[in-house]
Amino acid sequence: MDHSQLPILVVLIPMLVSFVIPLVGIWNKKLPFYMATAAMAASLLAALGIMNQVLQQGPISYRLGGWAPPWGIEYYIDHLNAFIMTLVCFISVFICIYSRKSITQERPGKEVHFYCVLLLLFTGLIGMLVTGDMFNIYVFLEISSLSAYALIAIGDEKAHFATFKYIIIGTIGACFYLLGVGYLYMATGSLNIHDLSTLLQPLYGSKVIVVSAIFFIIGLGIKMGLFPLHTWLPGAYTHAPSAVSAYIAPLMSKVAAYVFIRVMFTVFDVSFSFENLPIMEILSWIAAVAIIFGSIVAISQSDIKMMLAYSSISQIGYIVLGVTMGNREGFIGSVLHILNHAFMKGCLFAIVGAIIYRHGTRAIERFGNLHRTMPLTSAAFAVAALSMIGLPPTAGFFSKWYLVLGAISAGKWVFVVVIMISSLLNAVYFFRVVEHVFWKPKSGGTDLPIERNEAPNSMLIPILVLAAGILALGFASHWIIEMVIGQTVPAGIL
Amino acid sequence: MIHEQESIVIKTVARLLVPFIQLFALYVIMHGHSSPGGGFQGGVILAASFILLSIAYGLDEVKRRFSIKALTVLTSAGVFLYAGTGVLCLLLGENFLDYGVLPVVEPRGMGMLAIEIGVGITVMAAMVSIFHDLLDFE
Amino acid sequence: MIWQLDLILLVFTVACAIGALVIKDLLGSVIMLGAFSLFMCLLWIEMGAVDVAFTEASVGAGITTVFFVIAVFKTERRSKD
Amino acid sequence: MEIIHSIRPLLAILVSLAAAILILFFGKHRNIREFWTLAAGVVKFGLVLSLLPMVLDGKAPVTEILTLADGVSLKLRVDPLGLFFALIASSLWIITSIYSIGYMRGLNEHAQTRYYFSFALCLSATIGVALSANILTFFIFYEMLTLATYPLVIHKETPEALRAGRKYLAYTLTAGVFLLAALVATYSFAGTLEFTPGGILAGTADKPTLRLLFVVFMIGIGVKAGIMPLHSWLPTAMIAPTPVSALLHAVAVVKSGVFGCLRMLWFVFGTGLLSDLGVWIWLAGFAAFTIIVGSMVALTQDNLKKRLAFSTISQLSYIVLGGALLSESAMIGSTMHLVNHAFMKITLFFCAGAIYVNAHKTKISELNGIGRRMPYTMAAFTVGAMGMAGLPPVAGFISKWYLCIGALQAEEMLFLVVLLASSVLNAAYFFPIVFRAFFRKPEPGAGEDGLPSGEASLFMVVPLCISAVVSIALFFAPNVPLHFLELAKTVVQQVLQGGQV
Amino acid sequence: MKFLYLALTLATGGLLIFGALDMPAWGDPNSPANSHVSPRYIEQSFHETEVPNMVTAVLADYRSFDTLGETTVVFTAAICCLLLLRRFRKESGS
Amino acid sequence: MEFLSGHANYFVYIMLMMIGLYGMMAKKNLVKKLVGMNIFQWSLILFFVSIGAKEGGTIPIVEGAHGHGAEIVIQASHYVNPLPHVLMLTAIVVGVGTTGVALAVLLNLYKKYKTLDEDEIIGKL
Repeated sequence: MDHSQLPILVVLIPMLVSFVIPLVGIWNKKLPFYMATAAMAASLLAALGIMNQVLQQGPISYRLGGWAPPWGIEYYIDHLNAFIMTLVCFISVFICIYSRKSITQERPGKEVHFYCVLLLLFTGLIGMLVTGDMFNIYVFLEISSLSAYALIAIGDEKAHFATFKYIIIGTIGACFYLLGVGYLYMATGSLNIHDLSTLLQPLYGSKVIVVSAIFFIIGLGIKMGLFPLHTWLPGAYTHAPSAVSAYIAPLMSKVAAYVFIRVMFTVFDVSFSFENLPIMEILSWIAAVAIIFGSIVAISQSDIKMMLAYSSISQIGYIVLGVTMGNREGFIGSVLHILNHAFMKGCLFAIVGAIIYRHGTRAIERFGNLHRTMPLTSAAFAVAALSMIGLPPTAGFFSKWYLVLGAISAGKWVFVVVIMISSLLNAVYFFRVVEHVFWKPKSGGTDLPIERNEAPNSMLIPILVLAAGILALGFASHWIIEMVIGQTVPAGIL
Repeated sequence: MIHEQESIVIKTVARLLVPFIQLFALYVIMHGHSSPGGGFQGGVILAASFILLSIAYGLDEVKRRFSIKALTVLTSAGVFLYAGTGVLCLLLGENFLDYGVLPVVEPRGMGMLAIEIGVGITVMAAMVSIFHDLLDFE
Repeated sequence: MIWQLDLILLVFTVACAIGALVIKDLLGSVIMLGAFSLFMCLLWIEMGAVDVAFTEASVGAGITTVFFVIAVFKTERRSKD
Repeated sequence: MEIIHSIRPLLAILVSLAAAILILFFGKHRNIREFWTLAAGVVKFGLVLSLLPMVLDGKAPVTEILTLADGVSLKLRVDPLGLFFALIASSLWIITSIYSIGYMRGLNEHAQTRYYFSFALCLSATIGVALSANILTFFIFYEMLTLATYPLVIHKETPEALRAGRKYLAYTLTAGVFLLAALVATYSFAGTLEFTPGGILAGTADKPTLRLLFVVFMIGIGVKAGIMPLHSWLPTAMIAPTPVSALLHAVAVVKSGVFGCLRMLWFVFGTGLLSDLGVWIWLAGFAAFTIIVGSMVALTQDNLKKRLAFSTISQLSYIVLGGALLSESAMIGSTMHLVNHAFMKITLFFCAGAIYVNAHKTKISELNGIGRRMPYTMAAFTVGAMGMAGLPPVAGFISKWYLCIGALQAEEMLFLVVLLASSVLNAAYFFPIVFRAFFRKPEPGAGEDGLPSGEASLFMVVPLCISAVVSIALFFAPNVPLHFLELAKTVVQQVLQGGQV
Repeated sequence: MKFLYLALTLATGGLLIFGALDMPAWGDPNSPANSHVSPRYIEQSFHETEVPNMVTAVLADYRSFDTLGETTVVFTAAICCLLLLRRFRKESGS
Repeated sequence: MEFLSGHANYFVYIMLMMIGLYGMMAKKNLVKKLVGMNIFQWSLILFFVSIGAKEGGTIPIVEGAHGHGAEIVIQASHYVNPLPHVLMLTAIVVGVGTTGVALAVLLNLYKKYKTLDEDEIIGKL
């Protein structure tokens, strides 16, 4: 196959396979899992090919239907989306492998359609990443949202209500995004991201543009789960099936964060985002509040999934804080944190899923003796928890390093303090769990059985791969920054 | 909710109407090029005809003629026809969905027709399927 | 474009929207939503968006209303607000 | 200094990491497991020792592992100060390992594999701390040390131990966060994090900012060094098994703290900048306060380990004080006290552990007459106590001598008074123990007399005798065993010359 | 609580009206939206695609990938409803 | 006044959007919430179609096209802008998809809690 067709293949393969899965599912219930994994793996290969091409030749443009950009839809891939796309594909493959046993146990009989919808979710995420067209992002946003709604709704007994809440809030978010697109279209007449960025230059004084920027921020803020707009997130992450939590938590908010970065730094340029309005200033304060809020609420949770969900809210705050600091270090920290957090949260939710699979509990108090029954899983948990706290040499340390560096370069000492406090709070709630997992004294009957009962290999291996990834990313972080992330920094940011 | 209707009038009228509705739907799909309409609208109208049948004759009757499996197959087949047209363009050496290379007369028009039919099939099957699912849920 | 017609349609659309939210009977509310959708559809025809209007008539006023009606029949008609 | 590339510093760290993995692997066979502990200790000591000639020749072996950020890499470099600390840690590890075997077997402790595993990790991190070439590498190993020590602190897994562990983590992790902030700020001011004799921060920012930075640094590093308002985790952590306390207090954790303190004072800020900013007096003041108050609190403690803990707090501040006084002799004294205190304190802790294993006594008031039953142990204890009080012929005298001369050189009579007063206090809280042990009769009643019939196992007695002997040897020939005095003088010259350039 | 919602609604409304102040007048043929990309669709689509209905031309050709996405949305909705509503034999058995 | 008449459609869409948004957030009945959601989405569509409207423009279908295509000269100002229509076709379909999934969730909720009132459901959680 010609290399120039890679950008479409990365979306097309999972899409086509997802169309076929219901047909195959009629006569074979086992095959869909393999098809889904294969499709994601193929996407991963394509994404790696794209990555390679981008690294060697710079950004790629692909014209769908052969029409020139402002008229037709264009796929535009530069370092930023190539990077996040590879990340999404990588995590997807492993979580997909992971999901098989878990979903068979939790929702027997629904595997066929589960994999179809999972693949559609994947398609939606990748579609949002590759495209260079504002409206196309909306379409794929809706594909991913719809499939996420369905996947969350098949969770535990409270999942339906959480999903309904998510549908209502998520629709508001998507509509606000579309409203922002509409305002931009009204002011410029174009939908193509790069066309827009040139057309918008003389228009920054217009109220229409200002309002559209605000709607983008609100809409994408909802989709990301940024602090005052996060209300859907804890319920959705907590009550979804464990495989779905492990898929959605690391990826969906990251892709929304990518769109946010794309809109604020490519569509609008840096001068608008930072100088015309105090938007970024306000956002960075919101992010700071989110960081503290998420951590504090996480401390008071007794359900581990709820705790991780609130921790996600605080970590989203990190990402937003980094990009809104307006300097190179902060931006790098943000993008690096997208990568690191995807690994950490994927690993943590996968571990929780494995615990639920074996012991059927997610109450932190009942984790006593876990290190005896599931030693490898517990070790992976320790690694991920250390990384969340930000201790070296795990990956989490390095994103924090760059974020602090960014805050210092921006002269914002308050944010240095915020990041410091938050890592302490992280330590508080993660060590609470670690203590239960490794050392809690026996307290009469509520502990788990002592005999070794590790999760099945198909779940354990993805967990270990992600945990190893956390360590490897720590050591490779400078290399990654030099190779890729350094190139993603928008031109206006010094 | 929907049981077999007692009224012979409704049954007869429905049976009379359905072919015309379906014919119109097909017209809408095929004539989307030169008049308002297209795959979506036609597909939805086609779905409406089956929904009318369900309302008049009861869900079970329709299911007997139009099984769930068939609906699944059609839902997939429609999108597959759409994407398949695009892939065909890929295989013929052009970009995805670039109909110019299709080996037929008026390639662009024909390509569009193919995808409109695909859209129509999917929309019809999907709507009927959602309708059945909602109705069947107990 | 006739502004009197335009105005009447706009007023009716808003009235239907408010009605759909205010009516306590859910079936009535859902039917009102269908009516809202039809007025929308007329508005769009008037703006020259025939395709959108066609789709709205079939999808919005048709299928969506059918879905809603099924849901209301399957659940309950009463509503407290 | 001539830089030569060498993989030996890295190997010195990896040896105990590898041992940790092997220990985990052979967890079921205790002889093999403990063999690995000892073997790694010996190999590590050999590796560190092999670096000594190079450093004495004025060469600096460097291992650059990988780049962590622009201009900062995971890098090890052996300079005299680092080697000094590495020598202490690696030599004491061997002794502690032997002692642990006796202690753990004597008490039949649970989870011994985890214990040895964490122990090996701890040592790996300590050597890393010693040999780091820049603050980031230092920080990484410093945090690793925190985590590796945590399982040791809560070894008993009782609610009390868990609470102590939580307190330990709360203090050290908070400190870590401060240190991280300070380190990032340093990076953004100076653009480098390399430890350089004479400092890297001079002239990079205005004075108030640098003063603030100094305070943040000292909070970050001062927790482990046990400087007074930040010390309270240390007595709490006494809940840990005694070899761990010995390790915590004499070798790894607190020494990393003071070692880090010296690093930051001399190699990041530099003597010139410190006297420019005038901040050294703050630190010296805190240290003096800690010396006096720590000794006074020690007087009131009845629990032997608690008394030793407060003694540690007070003694560590000698080192900090010497580092902060910035005069040549004070700096030599401070460096020498690193090693002297290590050997003396570990002797004392070993004795406390031996008493606990053999007699199950933890209170000082119960020790009447124990010296007659355990003469070697208590003799060693006496040696340690004399050293603490700064009496010849034990090594403590040398460092105190240099410190006093340094205080004179710096013309700070107040600190001289503090040092002398502290010696008196030290004598006041140690000698009653010796007195009780040898000259009081065991209290009557309670069955027999509650005292053991003889010494603890050889695994415990031999190490504590060795360390006591070394403490004395360091007095007579501070240069002979491992060239400690020579190294200390090199360090100080380097720092002072670097400061002048 | 209702007060909060009302305030949020009014705030959104205020924002929208604020944006509307700078909008081009309704039906203005020279507004940016009507003069940048769309003229090419209107003027060229018939020549380029031989389809008289411009909406179809844009829908099915220029922006056909959007339409594929949209069809995928319908497909997704169908499968999602299936996943949520349909009972499967195994599940009822257990 | 001229401004008002020129922007009347925009104000109506703003009003509808506020109605929909309020319904979505403040109504306690879940069906009502979905009704609000639909009003919200359709008001957005109204906004988009309004962008494309053109004074004096006709529906975007080429007149007299059959048979002799190539000679026809088409003036952009004669036809309304087709692009928003295309986008909104997509949006309508997305809307019906969302509604379908939402109703599916709603039926599941009713089955479990036997009520559609948000507060009662929260009380029963």
